[in-house]
Amino acid sequence: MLIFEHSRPGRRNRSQFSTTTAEKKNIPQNLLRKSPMLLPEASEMDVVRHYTRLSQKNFSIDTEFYPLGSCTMKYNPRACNALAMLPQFLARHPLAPEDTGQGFLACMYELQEILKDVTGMAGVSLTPMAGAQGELIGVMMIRAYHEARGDKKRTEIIVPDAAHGTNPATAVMCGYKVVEIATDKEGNVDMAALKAAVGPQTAGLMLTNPSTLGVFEKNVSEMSRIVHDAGGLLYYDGANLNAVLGKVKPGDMGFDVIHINLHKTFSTPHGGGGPGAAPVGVAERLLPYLPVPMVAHEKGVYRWLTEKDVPHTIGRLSAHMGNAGVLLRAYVYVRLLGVKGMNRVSEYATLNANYLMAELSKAGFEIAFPTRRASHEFIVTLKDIKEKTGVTAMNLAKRLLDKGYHAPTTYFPILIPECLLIEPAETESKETLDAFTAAMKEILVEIQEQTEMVKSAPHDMPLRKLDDVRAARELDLTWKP
Amino acid sequence: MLIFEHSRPGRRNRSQFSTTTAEKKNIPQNLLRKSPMLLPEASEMDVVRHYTRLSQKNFSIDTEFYPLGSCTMKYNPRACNALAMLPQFLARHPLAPEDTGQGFLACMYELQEILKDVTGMAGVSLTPMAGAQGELIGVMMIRAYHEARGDKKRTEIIVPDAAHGTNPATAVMCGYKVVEIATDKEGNVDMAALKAAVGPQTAGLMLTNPSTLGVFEKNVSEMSRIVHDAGGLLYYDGANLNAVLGKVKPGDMGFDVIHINLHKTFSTPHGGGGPGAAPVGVAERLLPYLPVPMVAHEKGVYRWLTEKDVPHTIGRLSAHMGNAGVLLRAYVYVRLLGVKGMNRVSEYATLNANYLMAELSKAGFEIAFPTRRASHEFIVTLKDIKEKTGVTAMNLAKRLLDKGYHAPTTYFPILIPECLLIEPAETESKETLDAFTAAMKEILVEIQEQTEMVKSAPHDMPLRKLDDVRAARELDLTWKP
Amino acid sequence: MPFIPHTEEDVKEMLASIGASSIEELFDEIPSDLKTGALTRVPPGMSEMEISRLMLERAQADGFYLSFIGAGAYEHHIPAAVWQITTRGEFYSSYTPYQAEASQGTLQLLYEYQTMMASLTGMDVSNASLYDGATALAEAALMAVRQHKTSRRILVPRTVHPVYRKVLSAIVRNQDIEVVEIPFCPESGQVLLEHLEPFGQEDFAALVIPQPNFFGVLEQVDAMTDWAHAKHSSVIAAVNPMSLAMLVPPGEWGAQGADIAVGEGQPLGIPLSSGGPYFGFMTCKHDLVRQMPGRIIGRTVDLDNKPGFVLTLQAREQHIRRSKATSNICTNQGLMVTAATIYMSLLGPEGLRQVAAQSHANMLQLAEQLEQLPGVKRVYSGPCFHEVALTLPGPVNEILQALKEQGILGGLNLQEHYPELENALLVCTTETKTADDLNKYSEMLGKILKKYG
Amino acid sequence: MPFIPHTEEDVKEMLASIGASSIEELFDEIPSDLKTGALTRVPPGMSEMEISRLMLERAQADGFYLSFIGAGAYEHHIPAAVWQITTRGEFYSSYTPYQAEASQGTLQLLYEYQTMMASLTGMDVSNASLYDGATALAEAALMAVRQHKTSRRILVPRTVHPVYRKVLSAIVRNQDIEVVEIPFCPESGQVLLEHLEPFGQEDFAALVIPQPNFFGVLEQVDAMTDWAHAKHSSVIAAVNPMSLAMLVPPGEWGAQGADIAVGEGQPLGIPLSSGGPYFGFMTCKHDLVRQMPGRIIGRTVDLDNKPGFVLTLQAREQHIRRSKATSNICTNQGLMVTAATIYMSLLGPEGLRQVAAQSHANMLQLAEQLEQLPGVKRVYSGPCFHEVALTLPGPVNEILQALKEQGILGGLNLQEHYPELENALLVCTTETKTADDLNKYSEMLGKILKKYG
Repeated sequence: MLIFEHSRPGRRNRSQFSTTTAEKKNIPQNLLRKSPMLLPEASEMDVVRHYTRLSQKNFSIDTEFYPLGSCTMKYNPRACNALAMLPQFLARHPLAPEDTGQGFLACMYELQEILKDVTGMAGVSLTPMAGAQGELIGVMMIRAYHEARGDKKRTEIIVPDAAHGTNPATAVMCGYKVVEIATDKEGNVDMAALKAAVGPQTAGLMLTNPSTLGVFEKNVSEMSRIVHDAGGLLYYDGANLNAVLGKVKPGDMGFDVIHINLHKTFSTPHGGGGPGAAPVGVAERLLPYLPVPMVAHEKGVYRWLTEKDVPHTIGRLSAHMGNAGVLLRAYVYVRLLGVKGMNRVSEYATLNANYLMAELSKAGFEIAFPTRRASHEFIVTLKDIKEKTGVTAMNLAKRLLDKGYHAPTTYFPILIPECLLIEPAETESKETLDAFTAAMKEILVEIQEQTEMVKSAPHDMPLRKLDDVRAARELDLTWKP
Repeated sequence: MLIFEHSRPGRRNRSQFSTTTAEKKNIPQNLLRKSPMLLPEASEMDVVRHYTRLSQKNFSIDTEFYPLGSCTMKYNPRACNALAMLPQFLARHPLAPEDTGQGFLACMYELQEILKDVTGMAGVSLTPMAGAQGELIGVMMIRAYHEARGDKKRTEIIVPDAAHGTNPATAVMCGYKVVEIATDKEGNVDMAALKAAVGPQTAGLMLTNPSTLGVFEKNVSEMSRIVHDAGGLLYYDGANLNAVLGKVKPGDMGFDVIHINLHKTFSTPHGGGGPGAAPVGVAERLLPYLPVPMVAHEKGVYRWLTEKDVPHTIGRLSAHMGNAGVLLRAYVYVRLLGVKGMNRVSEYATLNANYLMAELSKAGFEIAFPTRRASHEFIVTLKDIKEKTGVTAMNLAKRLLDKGYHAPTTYFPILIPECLLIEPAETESKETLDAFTAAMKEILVEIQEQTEMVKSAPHDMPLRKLDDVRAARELDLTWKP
Repeated sequence: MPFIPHTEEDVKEMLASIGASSIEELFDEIPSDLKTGALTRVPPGMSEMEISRLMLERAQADGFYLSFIGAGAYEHHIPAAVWQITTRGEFYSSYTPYQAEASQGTLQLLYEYQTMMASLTGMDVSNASLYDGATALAEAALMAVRQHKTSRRILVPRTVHPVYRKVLSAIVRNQDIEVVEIPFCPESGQVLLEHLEPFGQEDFAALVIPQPNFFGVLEQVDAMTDWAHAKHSSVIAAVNPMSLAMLVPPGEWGAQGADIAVGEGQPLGIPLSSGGPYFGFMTCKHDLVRQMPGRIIGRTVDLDNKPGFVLTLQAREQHIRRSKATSNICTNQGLMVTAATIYMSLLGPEGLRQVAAQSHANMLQLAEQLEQLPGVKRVYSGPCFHEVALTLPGPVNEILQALKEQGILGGLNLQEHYPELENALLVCTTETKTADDLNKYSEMLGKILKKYG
Repeated sequence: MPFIPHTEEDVKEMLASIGASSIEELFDEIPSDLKTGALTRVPPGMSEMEISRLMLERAQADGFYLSFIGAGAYEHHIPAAVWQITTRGEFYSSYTPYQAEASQGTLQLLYEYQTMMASLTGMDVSNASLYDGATALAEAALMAVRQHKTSRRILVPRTVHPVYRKVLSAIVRNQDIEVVEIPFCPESGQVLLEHLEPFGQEDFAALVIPQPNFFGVLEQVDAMTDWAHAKHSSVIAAVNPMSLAMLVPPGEWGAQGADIAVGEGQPLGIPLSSGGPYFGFMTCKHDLVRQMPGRIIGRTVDLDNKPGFVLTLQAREQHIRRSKATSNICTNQGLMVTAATIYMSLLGPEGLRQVAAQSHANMLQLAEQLEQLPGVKRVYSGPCFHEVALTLPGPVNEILQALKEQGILGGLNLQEHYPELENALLVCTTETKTADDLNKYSEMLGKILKKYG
């Protein structure tokens, strides 16, 4: 039932209504709205009941295990939420004077410093509002760098074929041509392909390390040398930073620019698909181009850095300073973890991934890169199973829902057929991993013994499999009364 | 799965642990605990996940219609919760000086005044922590009154047979003998029985009006005369105040003392069974006996009234001043409703009850008192149905759960066989009442066509019918590892 | 109409179904002379926006203080998860779990709570909570009297919380139960056997033993328990549950253990909130379970033999037994117990031990610092948990006032309850106090006391 | 270990299964010269208690003010239910609803949101949100350029929010899109046709029309829309959604309506929070839907023909189309949209109308009061919604400083963005301001201005 179906003309939620009548009005008649608004007329209780019930139809970290590869679905500490929502923080206007926000600015400044330290970068701007915007800003800085040097021939960005789709999409948004390079059978970037692709036209290379294949690019230092020697810059996609937090600094691997998905590594909530936050960090040579605002600390006072302080900045990429409330949550999280906690994140994320990989392998699942260590994630391929039974990765994913587990990431990275990208994250216990393995084993048996049942999963969810094709063909994007 | 089953020895939830070690200790060895504590060793996420999932196994006002007679399950406004939990209110120590709590005390004082007004009483104390404690305090004041007058022969409290079980239990706790009087076939107290019961031994009469039979005691003024003439006092059980809020003041009906269930009429949350709050109000002659503390307002300053101010007080009935946070919620509620809202509560509660009674009657259900107006609740009896089909009120109640409705109150009041006491409350919409009626009709058909299915309900809940008898016989009250 | 969903059309249709011409007509059975006139002291309604602002302003006016007041209500850190989960609608707005199949969330949680409290106190069984610590003590006294066939006397040391004693007296007074006060040792702040002996000549139903007592001092619980048991009486332990992470639980006192343990559950995750809602807990030995008031949850099975939870032993309760019930109580403090159960789960045994240990250590540290101030000394020699009584060199109220002006609530003036204790202050520290806080207190007090030097 | 559940025994068993001797060994594929040394600027971990106190102290230091600042972020009352429901774990901690069967809560809510926003703006379809208002404007510009085959010029009046214009330029710059600034009438504060004409000689992809504009002034949207359409260009409306409860929606501007509407969703239930997270909304005409960036939810059926919701038109998105995607965006601001949807449901059409009307009336009232002060006058003659630009008789920053000392944030100094506007202040009132607030402001300003009299 939609909220609109709880609506009745003339129903009023009076406690939200003014107790006085607005008496003044001075707007030309032709500018006044005459048409109705299709908003529900419902009682407060009906609204509360409707959305409380709706919420119960969601899987979430607070209710289920979510082994979604590349998404780092870890526990979102409740303290981060509570403290970011202290009334004074919520009430503060973004344009309020700096001296009325020293508490808030102190948190932002310290977060900048901490992120510089863990990434090994010279500067950080907290502005980007999501991973994809972090990428956009990162590549914009690469472009600004080349342009500032009058180096206008650099028109290409190199991207491995295993990369997130955002990498090529971002490069194009920045006006670059995308050159994809292949992956070798061990899951590393093909070095010959890289060498062949690099040249004076190369603006930069975008790399995720550990890669989306769940393995560490061992040749990263050599890659860095090759690209830098050709005059290009190195972009670090921080999607998998959780795997190496405190272990390796992207700056030490030779990267010039990085974005950090706070909603992954720093455990800010995914919120059903946002808001995220993705600060960018840069090496020395890109410092002049960082987006404003940033926070400075001078003589005990925190203040915004603006275009006046950073004259070569690529500018502003949000109306204010990005997703401040998300940044506050990340700040609380890093302070809770502290310096030792940084390391533990990657250690236990890696332990969980390698353990689950070992257990699933023993259970009979095919691991995509069996000779490699898993990073914080790894890939299972159902290529063989599909050939023999017709059961796809998506079928298995849907069957997992029936068993109370969110599905792993399916069909990404696209170069591994029928793949499941599995990332347990460090906050899950051995018992949960064991129970998940048991469920996977059950499905393996079901695939043999009840093939059609598995193919038509899910069966125990509020709805059965939904018709995506019809959704795209017969577009129904808004409710009509 | 119990929380203890998520526990593993040595698992630690470090963010809740001190970062320093307590170094001093000075307690004799023989007083130090050596035995382990059976508390879970679980991660924060496991705890959050466990209790979030548990919560989803509850029915609640925020998710279901709850037509529980005599319980007044109305919507609990979320603003009441938010404002009672403002950080300063939560942090305030009960023994903090009065001048650090003027904001809080102002709310308490105003609540006292408002309750005096709506009950027509001369004084109110907010102390009682639940309806049953309100009753206890009320009867204690009656006793104190008679004792102060040296009137020691009054040893009996009169209670109608339809009364809540707390009434007789309370009278006994106060050292009284209970005299039950009968109800006539129209649902009124049998006046002859009352007259016969009243005498010089009568300390008082406890009455709920409208009664638990869902009808207004028309003869209340005469009852008042009879009891008062005999030297007894009149106690008003405020359980059903919602039915007459703003319409009739208990003081005007002649009552000397009243308790008000704030968790009913004033919509503080039931919380899975408490905390409640039940301020007591008294007529002039009982003022000296009100329990302390109360709040006074003198020269712009709020202060506590203590034993010094109220020397004849029956004393203190809680360690501080009762359920302050519940009182704050009720305060916010009455301010939201305001003077007009008081009246509307009883009007729409009564409208909903009479409408639902009419609809269920049309649907074929037998109404216990068909010639009477419903108050805010009414009784359906399944006596006939049981005789014909064996289906009981409890069977129907359980079957309603399957259909997404909480069951009405069953088997109370006990004098109506196979009864359902139904109270829709004013916050439910006509659509919800119509949907409930439709569900009741469906069950009526099911009773005829699928009798055994109805008898073995519920079928669609997380568990089937639970074995109460085994629970009481093979007591299992704590988990053992 | 706030919270009322009816449209004009709804009202019309509903009245038509009823066969009434107006809502007012539905009240036609109420004699017209009883109808209320105008309400004169209820203000007009406010919007949520307006009341929010008013409440925010009042909360702001009340402000925050650095508080060292304890005396039965204690400031502990409450993990953010506790109340975010507790106030979920499914817990917050649900009713008493009479319909077990629709209430397994609350019922299972209460069963877990009972398990935790029984273990914490070292007893066999627990109820699902009572109103607060003070009324729990009174209920325990009634319970002991029901159990003891011959005596209606209860021995209560003066070291028990003074307000608890008042509440106890107020409640049992009407049942002809005699509360006998036991004195204590003015040096150690404890009840010694010599104080008990004179009262043991006559039969008594129970002895109440506070641990720690109102002065924060630890009683000699083993000796007291054995003494009472030797007299064939029950022992009622009145304990701070947080202290039990550190102290021998009542179930292990003396040779046989206490019979009933009660106390204030507030330290387990409940905010101070000007005094409530808190919750009282009660645990007891197995053979007393049918005398226990309040709700009790039991584990059982459903028709498919799957485990589940129900309210049990309801035959003790007022809605079944009416005038023969064990008590008139018909609620527990469900939502508070929800919070406490989540709190105990989040802290676990080690977390609770740390809170207790840090609270205790802070008390020792602060006492040490304050005792270095001229004229400040401990009132009692007995060992303390996290509260300590101190004698000051001047009038307590005046000194507290001066501290308050510095943002410090320095403690409770003991003379309010013990007239003989002149210039005595009860000071509490929990784990929330940092070294800086303790220093701030001792420095400020030092400055203030100069005046009395 | 905060948030890590592993016991020592777990670790041993897990390593044994893996066949590794230590956790460190699992990092053996990382060249040792890359391993990080000590982190020097990450402080030691804090307990939740410690960080809670630190954050509380910082929040207290920041305090509360009576604020009249608007300029793109607006203080409205947010019903308590909004965030109590939004922060339920099932919304707060869920992922993007790729697994539709396990995400019907979020998906249905987003479908409801799309319906509300399309109706509010008078357009056909809506996406599920973008980052914020500024980036939504930039995405709309890119969309218009994709649609318009021949021109890469976008006309943007200077009355559009200055920071939005900066963001727009920063984003489109690298795609060879030209942003052309349109001047405005210094008397009325509006863009008049005479300002547009000179820029209409050459082809352009779209004209951006703000409503209300940055000065709070209402633009002549019908004429502007028709003018742009006559030039075969798109119209991008940049609107305050709250104002649409009062103003003609973009879908009805001129003869054909705007083609795309975007704006900042913050006024719909999102706290100010120092600037974020907010959300950008975007709605458009049906024929543009496949050009629209961001997530879109569609209604469909399941195998049993029961209605349900899925992410649809994913063929536009980067995870499918990679370098050929309509945008690189792969998130929306899901949680903010959750709040906004609940907000709009709680207020309903009448509630939203009241908020808008009261905000507007307060602005008129305040302007009237302030204009009575010597030297204070409106900068522009055009009609306003809930913001107004005023000229003061002295330097704005100095006056704002004086107001701040009285607890009032008086508005935004317009000269920061418009150098020609000396001594001009942008003042905003929403429904949160009472008559007392307005009086306080005008009285205080009156006192302060005496100095400049």
